[in-house]
Amino acid sequence: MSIFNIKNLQCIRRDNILFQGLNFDLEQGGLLQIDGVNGSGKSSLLQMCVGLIQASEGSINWNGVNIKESRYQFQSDMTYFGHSNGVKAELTARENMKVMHALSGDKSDIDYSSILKQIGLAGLEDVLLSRMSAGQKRRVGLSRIFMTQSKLWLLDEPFNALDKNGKKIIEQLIVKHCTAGGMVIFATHQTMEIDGYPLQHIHLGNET
Amino acid sequence: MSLTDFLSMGGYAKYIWPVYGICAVVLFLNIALPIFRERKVIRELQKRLQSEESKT
Amino acid sequence: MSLYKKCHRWFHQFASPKYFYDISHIISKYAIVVCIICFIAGLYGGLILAPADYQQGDSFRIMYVHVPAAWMALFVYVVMAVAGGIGLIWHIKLAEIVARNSAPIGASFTFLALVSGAIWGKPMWGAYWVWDARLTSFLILFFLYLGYIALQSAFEDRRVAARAGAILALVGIVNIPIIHYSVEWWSTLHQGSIISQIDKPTVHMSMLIPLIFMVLAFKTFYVTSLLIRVRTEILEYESNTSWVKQLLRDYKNVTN
Amino acid sequence: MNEYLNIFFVILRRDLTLAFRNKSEFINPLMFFVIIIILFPLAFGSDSALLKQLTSGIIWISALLATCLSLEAIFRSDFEDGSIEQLTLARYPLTLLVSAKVTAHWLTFGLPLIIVALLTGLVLSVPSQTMLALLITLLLGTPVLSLIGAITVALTIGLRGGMLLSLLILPLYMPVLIFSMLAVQNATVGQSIAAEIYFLSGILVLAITLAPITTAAALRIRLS
Repeated sequence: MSIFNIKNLQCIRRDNILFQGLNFDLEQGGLLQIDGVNGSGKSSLLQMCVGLIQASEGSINWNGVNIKESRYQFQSDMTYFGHSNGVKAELTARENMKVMHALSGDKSDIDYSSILKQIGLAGLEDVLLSRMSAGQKRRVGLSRIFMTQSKLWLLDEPFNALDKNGKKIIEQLIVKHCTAGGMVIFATHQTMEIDGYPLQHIHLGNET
Repeated sequence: MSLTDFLSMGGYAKYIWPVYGICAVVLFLNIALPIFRERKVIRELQKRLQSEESKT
Repeated sequence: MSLYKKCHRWFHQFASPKYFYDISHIISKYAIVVCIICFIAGLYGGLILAPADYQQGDSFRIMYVHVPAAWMALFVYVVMAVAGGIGLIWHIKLAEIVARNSAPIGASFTFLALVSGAIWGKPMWGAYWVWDARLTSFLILFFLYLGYIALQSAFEDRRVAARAGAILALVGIVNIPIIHYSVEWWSTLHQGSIISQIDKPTVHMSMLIPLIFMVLAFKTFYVTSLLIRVRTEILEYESNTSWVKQLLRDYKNVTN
Repeated sequence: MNEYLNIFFVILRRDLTLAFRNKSEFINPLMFFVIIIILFPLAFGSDSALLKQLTSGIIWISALLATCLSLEAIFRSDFEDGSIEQLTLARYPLTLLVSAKVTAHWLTFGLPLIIVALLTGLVLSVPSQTMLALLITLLLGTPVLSLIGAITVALTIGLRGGMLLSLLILPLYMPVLIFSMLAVQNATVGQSIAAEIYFLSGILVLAITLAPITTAAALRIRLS
């Protein structure tokens, strides 16, 4: 019985059917890429997997239980990173990370400077995000994945606004998380260099 | 009860009949508008159906 | 099959748009007939048979529009909140459609209650708008309806609009008794309670029967108007299903 | 248990620092409040007896309108930068996070509003027992305004239709206004205001228990 399972999912946005009859199972260490042209429903599928949007048909199950029934159990096992970074521009990087860390419920204390160093923002702990570039803000937003123990990561276009080495850092992180038994679902149209790690695919949109 | 007595409504005619008039208008609107809208929607759907069928 | 399972199945079967679409034709036929009969009986009884009130003379006959309209205004809001709640919890599309389409009818009943109440006030208290407790509560209820309708039209996606409307209607239902009681409290303090005694006519039996007919007429009218709107919306919703397409084709031979 | 308290205060502290960081969002409603009050003497003539009688009413209505304007700030910035999604998807119940945000809104808007209202009351020479009633009713009333306002803001955030929020919210504010004004008028003539205060606290307790849950549900619907 798979850990994360999508059963016969259908999505209707503004009265037109984006996709239907979607079935997928993700096991321990699974890495899933959702690709498709803009407007093909990539983000909608991710938001459904997370429970933000109600699926008109079909169900999404975590450890065999529909996520609607066990909402908070599911939410404590997953981290979502959407189009918008989910960080406050008026707060400094450290304050933002403190809030993210508290929200993730992870008990261990975290060295923020080392995380910032890992994502290439060394020394920017006390800089207001309003003074940072879009790419830097995106990295601060992405730093939430360093601070959670959650098993499942759902990333919506994690690479946009990131430069080449930013993308490399995130790719390594994803591979490290998957080899350690975690699971990652991400939506992107860019190609991934993950040197041979088994990558599963879902393609949305009718032009295959 | 002659007609004029009935219409005068014991001197309150100018209050009672406007109320019943407005009531009639409101009720009529609540029937007429939905029926027009239903016909319009059916006509639109039929047009769309015809265009779909003519395409396939 | 246990009783629970039977009515569960019936509930979901009843909630399927196609089943409801066919049933609604039958219901609205009966409703129209009952509505017309009650209207005729109510009007005849109320305007002709009922004796003039010893205190208000004939002006009390406005009651035959005011009281049913006011009752229906509250009744429709409760239906809206309950249907919205069902749509919210069990995601039944039909309940959402019923809730959304009841709002305009409820709003027009409230408007009718306000206008008839105001006009009724003129002969009795000498002024059209006399901040009477009940009329003020209905004025606020009218704004609750307008808020609901405005909220519905602000969303593009209908399903989300229906669920947002359901929340607003439920918040409204909790607030209606509070609003009503606070307005009563407010008006008794300001005008003293003498006024509200007069306008309750001592309802004599021959006056009461037409009133019941009128309330029944308004209720069946609500059902007919609602069913027309619900049918239209079901057609729009299910426009790409096969049974609607078939229906449209049959309909075609009828009209042209 | 302290895990939940801890997250409550983290969100509260975050919102308070945010409020102090951009002061304009925090000062504008207060300025708006004072401007409305200034309009009335201009309209009725400064020393008329009528104005004396209306002052506390003017203060309360201006407080209500100022709160109406300030409500948007609870969720708008979170909605724009996407942190509302993070709050909805956190492991903690959304009701708790929403009540933290509403408390932060009351602390940044409600409290200063009460202080400024009392100052204007003093300036406009409102008698002392009316001031007391004004203070009590504002203390009980403004949290209700924030709590019920949060529900409507959660429903209408980001929707087109500008005045939608006020159209939805003002009918729900009327009981609070009615009971506060009755209490203030009773106080001016020296009668006891216990009845109205009981009622206001009843409404406050109802709002505290029901409003956060409804706001959480409204947010989930708005995000879907």
